[in-house]
Amino acid sequence: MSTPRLKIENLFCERDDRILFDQLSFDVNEGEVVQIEGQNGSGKTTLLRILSGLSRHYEGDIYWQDVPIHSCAEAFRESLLYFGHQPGVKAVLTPEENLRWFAAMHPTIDLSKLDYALAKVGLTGYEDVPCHTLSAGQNRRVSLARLYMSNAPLWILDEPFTAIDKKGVAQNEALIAEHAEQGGTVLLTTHHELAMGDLIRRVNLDQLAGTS
Amino acid sequence: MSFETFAEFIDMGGHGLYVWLSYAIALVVIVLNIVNPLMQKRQIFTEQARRLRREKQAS
Amino acid sequence: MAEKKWMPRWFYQLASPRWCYQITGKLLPIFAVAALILLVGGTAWALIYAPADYQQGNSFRIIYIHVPSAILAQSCYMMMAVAGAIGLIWKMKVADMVAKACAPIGASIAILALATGAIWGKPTWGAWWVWDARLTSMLILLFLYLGVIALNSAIESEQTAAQATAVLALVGLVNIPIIKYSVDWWNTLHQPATFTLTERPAMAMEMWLPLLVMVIGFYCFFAVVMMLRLRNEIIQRERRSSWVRELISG
Amino acid sequence: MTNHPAEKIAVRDLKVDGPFWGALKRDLLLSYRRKSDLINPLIFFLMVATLFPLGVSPDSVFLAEVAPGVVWVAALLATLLSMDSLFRSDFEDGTLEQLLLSPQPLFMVVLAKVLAHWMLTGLPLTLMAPLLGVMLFLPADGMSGLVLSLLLGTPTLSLVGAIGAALTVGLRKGGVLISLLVLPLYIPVLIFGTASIQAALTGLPVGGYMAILGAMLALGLIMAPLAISAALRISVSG
Repeated sequence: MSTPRLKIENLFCERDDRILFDQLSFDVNEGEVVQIEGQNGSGKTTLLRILSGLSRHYEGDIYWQDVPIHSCAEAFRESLLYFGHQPGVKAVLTPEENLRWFAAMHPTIDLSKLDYALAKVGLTGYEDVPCHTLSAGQNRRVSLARLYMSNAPLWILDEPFTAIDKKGVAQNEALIAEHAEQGGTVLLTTHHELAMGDLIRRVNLDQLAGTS
Repeated sequence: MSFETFAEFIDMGGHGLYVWLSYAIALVVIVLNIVNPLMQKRQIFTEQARRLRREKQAS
Repeated sequence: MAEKKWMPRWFYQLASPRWCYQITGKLLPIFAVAALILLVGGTAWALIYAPADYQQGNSFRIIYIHVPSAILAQSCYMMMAVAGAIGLIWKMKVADMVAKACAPIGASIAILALATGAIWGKPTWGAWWVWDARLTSMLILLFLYLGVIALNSAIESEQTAAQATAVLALVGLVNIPIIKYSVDWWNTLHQPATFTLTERPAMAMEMWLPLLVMVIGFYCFFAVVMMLRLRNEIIQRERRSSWVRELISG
Repeated sequence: MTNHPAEKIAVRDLKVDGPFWGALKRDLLLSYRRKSDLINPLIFFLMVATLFPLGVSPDSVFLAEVAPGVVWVAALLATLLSMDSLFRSDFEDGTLEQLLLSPQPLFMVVLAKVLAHWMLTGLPLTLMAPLLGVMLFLPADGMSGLVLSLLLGTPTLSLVGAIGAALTVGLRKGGVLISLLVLPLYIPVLIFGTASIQAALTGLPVGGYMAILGAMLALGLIMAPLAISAALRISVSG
């Protein structure tokens, strides 16, 4: 068996006097889509922030292709695309300018797919409009356009479908499935019922918290 | 011994106010520095003891 | 973790809050007695037996408070920054706690140094406050302390607060020599060289010895207060561990 | 994923910027779109300088004497005023997270952001300083010293201030706190900045002062981005 892409071992995290998870261990392999489940406040976002390397308030080990992520930080960030609570879109810039900046910061973003990505998220014709004139959903679409341009193997998506309509959700699900088929890895949280069915593996934080 | 009488000692050659004021402030700072953590300790202990009792009742 | 392997054994133990609590419990009385003896003895020596200065008379006796507190305030900042750095690099909880305990002590000692400096200035210079280089540097040091304390209390998460203040303390540590140099230089530019409070050719032995006793006494006092605060901090942060629970209920 | 319209790509230049240039360009563009951010520190600078004749004395001899100090203190406060927004809006809309997750060296990106900040505050302040000098009756001999010292000193102010901004970016009431953290660290720059103007006024050589200001800037360029990067990671992690 090959080594898992992302290996989480004995993760422990507490916040505000509350243990969010203890002895949390799981592997994520190539071609897998893992959905993190749990009630509000169960630590889904915290877990994704820890796994992306943003938050370092944890104990335990996280390995990226068998190397601890803190000792291969740059290589790990190069393989990662993170979609957080805030879309990370500058309101006074246009969608195109925002995506250009992303491409400058993240070499895995393929800028030549810019028009294709904007068309896919339904923003053709809005390239030159400042983002503050767009709706909340459209702003999130600007951020989602990154997925269509990304060559990063690991996607960590925190509530990617918030404020996105049904058609958009279906499209993005298809994109996630395609990414997994091509050997990518996806970790996500969402309140939507996903249609992908058996493709998804679920990790439930509520059950895990109960075992400690 | 630098002083002949006690009054001289208090007077400090006319600089009594300054010398004694300095030493008094030093004493205050030292005492406060010791009293403050001790009070804090008492507070932490009572608080935690109360919490433990509450947890015991709850379980 | 592999990166800790080259550390000596005491380093691991120091990293354990429980061990730290126990060892400070043993050391505390020793330092407390030492501080008491040195400070009481040193004060008596300074006030009664040390000779008066031929220039400044008896107001010179303030030096036995002013100089030790000034030295201690500076050392305390250094200790805070170094402890913060250790906490930042090796994620050692106890080092974070030491750094946090240092700030209020250092600030109060800096205030003491400033107050005694000002009081001493009145008979020496005829004014409560003079923009003397040393006093100004001490005032800026106090500002640095206040910044650290303000930042620490503004951040809610203990871990983030410890790391952020460690960075600030380190930045301050790099800056202290620059500040000191620039203030010294500024002082010589703006004031004709008046005689400073503490710089003198050579101090007579009978004046110098009590000063040494007081300096050591102040360090012992610092150790005592430091340990008191550190122990509080340990209890506070380890409140959910079983040994603290036993300690409190027992 | 290859079915994108190829003809459209030919129209646009899709060259990817490097991290330094990309970050610099974006921050300049952002300020260009929100011009008030650009002008407010300058107005503040002007107002503070106006307060001194009103508050103390309009006497030209007195003003000439305090002018170096007043201009420098005003420049320092104006820089400080603009510091809070350096990382805050990025933090609020999530772009700071994306920045920290970038594989690009954070050192360069941070340096670019500080450079952009300086180009938009420090540089205009420096260019505006002679106007204040005239208002405060600063003799013409001092002007070159004024402009040169500000030119070398304000980048250091931006660099050091950015450390404070990075440390307080996650806090709601960061503004006042920054001043508390950063002002003591500004003192050496203030001392040598004003001293160089005094020297220029009295006809003494200013080379030494400029060398010291330059040395402080060099030290800041090396050390500050490290501290800013560390502080940003800590603040976002919290």
